Amino acid sequence: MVRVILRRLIQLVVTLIALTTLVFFWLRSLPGGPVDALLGERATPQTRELLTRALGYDQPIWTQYGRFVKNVVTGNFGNSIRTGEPVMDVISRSFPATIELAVAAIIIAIGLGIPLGYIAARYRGRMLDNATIIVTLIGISIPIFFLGYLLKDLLTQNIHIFPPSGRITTGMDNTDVTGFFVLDGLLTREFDATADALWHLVLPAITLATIPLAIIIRITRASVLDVLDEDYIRTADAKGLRNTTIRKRHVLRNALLPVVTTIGLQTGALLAGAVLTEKVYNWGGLGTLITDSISGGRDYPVLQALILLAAVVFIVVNLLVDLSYAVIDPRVRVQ
Amino acid sequence: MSGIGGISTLADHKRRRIEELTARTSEAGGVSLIRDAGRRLLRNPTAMVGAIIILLFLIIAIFAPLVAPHDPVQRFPELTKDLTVDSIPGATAGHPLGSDPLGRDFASRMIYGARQTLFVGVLATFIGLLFGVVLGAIAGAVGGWLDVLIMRLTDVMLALPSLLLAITLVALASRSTQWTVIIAVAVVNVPIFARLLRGSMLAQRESDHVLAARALGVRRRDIVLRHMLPNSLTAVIVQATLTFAVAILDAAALSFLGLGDPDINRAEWGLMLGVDGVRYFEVRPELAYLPALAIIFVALGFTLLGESMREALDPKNRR
Amino acid sequence: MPLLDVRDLSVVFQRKGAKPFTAVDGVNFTVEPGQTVGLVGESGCGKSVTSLAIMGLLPRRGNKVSGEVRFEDTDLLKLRPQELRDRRGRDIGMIFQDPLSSLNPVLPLGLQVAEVLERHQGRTRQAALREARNLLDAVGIPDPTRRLKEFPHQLSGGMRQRALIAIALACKPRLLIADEPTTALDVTIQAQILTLLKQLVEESGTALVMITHDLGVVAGLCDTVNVLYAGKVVERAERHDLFAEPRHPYTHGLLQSVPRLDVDRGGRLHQIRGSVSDNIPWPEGCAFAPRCDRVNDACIGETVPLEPTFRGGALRCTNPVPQEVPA
Amino acid sequence: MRASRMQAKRLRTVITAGVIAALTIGAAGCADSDRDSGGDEGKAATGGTFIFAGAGDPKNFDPIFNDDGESFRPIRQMYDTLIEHKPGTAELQGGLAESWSNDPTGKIWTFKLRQGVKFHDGSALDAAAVCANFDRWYNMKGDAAQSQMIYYADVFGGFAGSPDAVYDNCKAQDPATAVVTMKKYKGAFPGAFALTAFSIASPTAMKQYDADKVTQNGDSFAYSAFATEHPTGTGAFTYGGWNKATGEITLNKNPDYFGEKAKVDKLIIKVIKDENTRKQELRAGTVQAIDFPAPADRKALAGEGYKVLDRPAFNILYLGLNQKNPKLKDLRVRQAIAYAINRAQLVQTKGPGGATVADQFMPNTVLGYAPDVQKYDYNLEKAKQLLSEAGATGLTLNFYYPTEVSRPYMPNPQEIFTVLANDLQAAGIKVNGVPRPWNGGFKDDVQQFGKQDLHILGWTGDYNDPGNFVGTFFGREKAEFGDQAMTEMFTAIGKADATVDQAAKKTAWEQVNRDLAAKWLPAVPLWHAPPALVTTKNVEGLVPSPLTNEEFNTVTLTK
Repeated sequence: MVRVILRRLIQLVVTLIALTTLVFFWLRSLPGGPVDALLGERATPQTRELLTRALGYDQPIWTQYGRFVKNVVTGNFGNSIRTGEPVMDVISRSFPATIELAVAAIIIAIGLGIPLGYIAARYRGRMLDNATIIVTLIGISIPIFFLGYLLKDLLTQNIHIFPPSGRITTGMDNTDVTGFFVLDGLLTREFDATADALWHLVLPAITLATIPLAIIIRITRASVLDVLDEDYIRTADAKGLRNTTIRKRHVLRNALLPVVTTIGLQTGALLAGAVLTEKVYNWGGLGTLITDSISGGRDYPVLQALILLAAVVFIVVNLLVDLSYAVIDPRVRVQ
Repeated sequence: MSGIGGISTLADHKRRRIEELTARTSEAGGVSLIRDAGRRLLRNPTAMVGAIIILLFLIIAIFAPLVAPHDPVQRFPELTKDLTVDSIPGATAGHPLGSDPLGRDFASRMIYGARQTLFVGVLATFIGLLFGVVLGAIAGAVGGWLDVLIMRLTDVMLALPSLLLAITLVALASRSTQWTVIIAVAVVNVPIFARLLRGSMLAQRESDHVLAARALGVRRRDIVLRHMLPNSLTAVIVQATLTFAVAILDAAALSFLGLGDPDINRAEWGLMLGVDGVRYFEVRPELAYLPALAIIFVALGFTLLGESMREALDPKNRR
Repeated sequence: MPLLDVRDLSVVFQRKGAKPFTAVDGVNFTVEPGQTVGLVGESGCGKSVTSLAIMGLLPRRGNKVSGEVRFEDTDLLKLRPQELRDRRGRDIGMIFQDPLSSLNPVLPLGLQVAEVLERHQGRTRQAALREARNLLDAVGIPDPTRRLKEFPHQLSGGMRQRALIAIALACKPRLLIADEPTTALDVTIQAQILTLLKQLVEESGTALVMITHDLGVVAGLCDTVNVLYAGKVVERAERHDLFAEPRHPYTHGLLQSVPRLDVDRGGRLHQIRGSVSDNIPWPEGCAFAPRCDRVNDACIGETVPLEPTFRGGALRCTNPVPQEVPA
Repeated sequence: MRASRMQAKRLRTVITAGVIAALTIGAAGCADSDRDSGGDEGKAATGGTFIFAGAGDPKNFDPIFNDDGESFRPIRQMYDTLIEHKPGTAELQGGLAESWSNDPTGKIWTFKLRQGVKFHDGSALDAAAVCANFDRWYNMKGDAAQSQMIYYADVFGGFAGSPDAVYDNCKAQDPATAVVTMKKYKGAFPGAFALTAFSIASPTAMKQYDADKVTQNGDSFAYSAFATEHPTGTGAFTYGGWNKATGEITLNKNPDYFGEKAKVDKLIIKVIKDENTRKQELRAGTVQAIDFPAPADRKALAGEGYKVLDRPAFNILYLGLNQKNPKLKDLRVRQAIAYAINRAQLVQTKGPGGATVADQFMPNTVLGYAPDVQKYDYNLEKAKQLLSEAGATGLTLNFYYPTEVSRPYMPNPQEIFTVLANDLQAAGIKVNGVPRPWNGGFKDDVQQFGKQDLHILGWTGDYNDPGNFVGTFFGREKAEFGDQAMTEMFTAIGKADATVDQAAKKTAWEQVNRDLAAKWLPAVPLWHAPPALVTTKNVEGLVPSPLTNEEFNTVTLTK
């Protein structure tokens, strides 16, 4: 395992170097850019010059690249163009929001997906099974931003059950410890804050969970069906084991292998889904940050950092999946 | 384990899934499989439902000018007459679905929408397929360092979640046009197709009829073109069917993020839903509901067909 | 009275879309305590299905099982699933063809053996594992204590089959059904496994139903042999009689097709025309007729009954292979 | 609605119960709550918390380093300017200066300061403090800092040492009298003294948190502690904090404000970028007022009993005609375009509620507005005729329009473009639409390089002066309109801007507007669109400002 981890780390470094360079030069080649973004309609040509000089865009590209690399190495990605604060602050602020959302979604997706998938498989070909399949197919075919939009309109406008947006009620003035509002509430014993945060979490989490849920259901179902025709299940039957034992020990355990992989893949997809969900629910996370950094004024410093972050997250998730895989599948473990 | 030290094992898992799918759909290869796969498809109701939906969609798309009552971009005085930014006239004589936010005939736009959506979906899929297949074929047929290189490339691409990659590409494009969107969505699929084709070509390489052909001293080029490619393509076709659905959904998502096709004259369902549909949801919900339903149906159609094709081609299900 | 008494057992597959197919068609045979009985036939003759039917392992849906399977005095087919579970693995053990796929890849060997003991003897995990160790030892797996923690893919084919045997015999069942236990193994290993089986059943006085297509196996092991063809028993005889004087043309053909060192060396090896899958143009009558070189009009038309032979065997043929007149 | 919110509350308590249960496990080591008295939703006639939903993040809170409305909104509440605008108008009235006067040359400005005004840090506002501000701006060091002083550069021409710098010096005659001397007269004054960017900040605080420290980092700038954590002015509200995670800027009532003290105890400015979400939060009752409602929602909200407050239109949307294109150099072609556009219909179908057709480049509230300019009412025939006269039939034009942006004067550029293009096509002009992201190339291509033939753009006025409109657009050579010396136009505008006498100034500008419409036509004015505010029923005393700088000290929350 150590070797695997090491290899991942090396990969990580290589990817990052490649990406940074690529992104840096690409962004510099685009029209508009920081100068344009920093100046409002009122900028005079003189100000433009000042700014170009101030940002060192008058210097040769290689000097700029050198400076950029020097900063990045020291963990400094510059300041956001939109808000002027250090990129690292912006990101470390948005990160917990997205994680909170993603975790909630994954919990829903796994918590419902595996049981439902298993049940569907057990009642293969019956009404229940077919129903599940149709629903999951629709779940995959619906544009989730629209789903979110409908949920929001229905449950926050027509019937005011849930809050329309954000992570916590305005003016709640909760104490920020970790940036995970639910957690913070518990740590600081501000239980109303926790409840409120959970409350805001419901709709976005459901929206974000839709696709992974549908996929996990389908995979679980398929793989349970595969396992059920396996010889070792027949053996287990021949042993006269109790049904429950067979299901828990023999069927589920094996059926989960492909599901774990899928979950891994889906966590990746969650990042993408988050972009849409967060826009719908004005959720101050990475997703919003990405959209804002693009449409809200080509905030290249932030974009650069985000692209790198995406790569890092993704590779880390891989690692976790591999580890979890090794835990449940002995065949991988020994290799 | 990630073959030749891949960029990420999730990519590997994706890859593994793709390759095992390939193995299933193409190992037995050969006409016989395809024939009785076809037979099984015809017996499979879900497949038929999918096929019917797609057929309907194609008909509307192709014959849009005949079906549609009006030109989709023309503004009609009778509609603009009582059109304001906060009220959009509904059904009137000659305009069964009433107006869109610019006084154009909504019905016609829905119908032409099929055409544009087909256009986007097909191109995005096809471009992805084309590059994917070429890369995959080279990797699979030539092998060696070229193979390694291409596979590393696809690894990197698989490392980013698809929509995220598309968003980034659009953001990094110097100008935004319909093509930016199409290409962004297409690029996402290149690695998948490449993997797919390569995988199945490798499977082919070991398969009996190829070995036989080689034993008979058939030229390598002919083996690749006559024997390996045709059989491998079945897998690719299945994937393409599924990709189409994803493509139109991604296009819609981009429009919603304001990164889609900027020309709102173009009647494309994703665009109509992502821009007008959302903006005028409270003024006239149909502007959102109809395109959304259309998208869901078409996506559903392609998914249904694709999934059942995959199942049908899966030798495990042969009896 | 017999330990196992199978009376006109029939299994009909009813898959939707396809027409019903009778895999097992009125099979009768008995197994005395401690006796070893063989079920022999080409693949597809229904021998495996028979064994699964006896164990009640055929999926409920799509299969119609009729007849009686008397184990001691209870008809297994009449038992409720739960009661059947209580007997499986305790009274009847079973060994399967492919040892790799028949063992759960993600569970350590120890647990897979122990769970039977926990289930039927209500032992604790520790106790069960201790016993499991002894069992593995008994079936000749070296260094059993280590093996307990290992996984199937870490064992050789032979080891796995031994492990399966250990599982099947864990609760000292009175009947053991072995379905082609050696087919998946190398010839060298086959012999070891067979001797092991033989030795074990003799020690524990367990009755054994040996299902195989390999007459060699039968010759080495079985007291009585049932030859199956197209879901029917076509000939039953003591091992010696069967090998000395096969009566049914099919049996005869099978024996002929076994390469033999002693007789007609250099001569061509006899083979039976066609294959089982040849479907039968007539509804009634002998299913082997199309391939039979002794076929006559009587074979076709009405059903051929299974008639007892004077040597205590049974035969289903209108025109059997003649036997030398006893001198 | 109430009922359902009760319901929500109940459900919440259920969850809380669950959470507390879950807590018994993990509540061992805990950080302590450092919050003041939780989320109080005071609904008294006075006091309570007023939550206002803005549309974007502010950059920082140092007035001089900002140029956008979202940053100015909180700054407005914390600072004051020497001269202010009468609430709800663009007319001037005393601010920190009770009165002001200028000599006939318009170069020397004398401000009589209000007595006993204190900054939030307790230091006194006197002539010295005022001059300290003027000098600080003029002597600002470093490209980084200077490049962020957009308004200063625009109004005061330049910094210490620059030849075209307008500012000369500031003298504190006595503690109550500040005299600012300019090198030359500028029409911008006195209006420009009311710009939020030129708010007066506490010199002591600025020194303490070295306000001038703007450092370049990567592709942007880092601002001083003064700008980010310790903004110190004289305003009706004091800085309470900016929670970036939730996008909440908290301001507290300033009990010893010299003017009308704030009625509410607390003002929260909540950043909600999506217009649809702002509306939904308003409905949910979690905010009491929202800025820039989607034009499409106005009617619905009004119908539901919310107060839709229209700001008097103080902006302009125009269709730019780039004379770099020889065809467009021909006045007849430009006029043809003007005739071809059905502005009445544009305003009716796509104009935000209250929008009006524009026939010149400034709203009628601004000095120098000429009622009798040439109007160019929709006339397709005339358009075609003019085109053929000019021999410009079958003309093809590149029409640049922005994407990824929404401005008060331009809520939905794509739709506006589509409508205009449609009209031009009808007149036989082929339009080749070129979409460009607002910050991803549009401003560069249009204002820097003038790549376009046509484009749409607009402007919101900063203060009541024609120079701030017409001057900014057409006062000098700009790539936007074809980079060439339109000498006649420039000189005319220059002269009008330099006129000190108000009456003469008025006539001069009126003539400029007539000529702009009839002779020069560098662009076609399209509409004035009043940006709206929406509040809940119980919000009283919020006066919409044409300059979109409302002050919230007058706001009360009734039951």
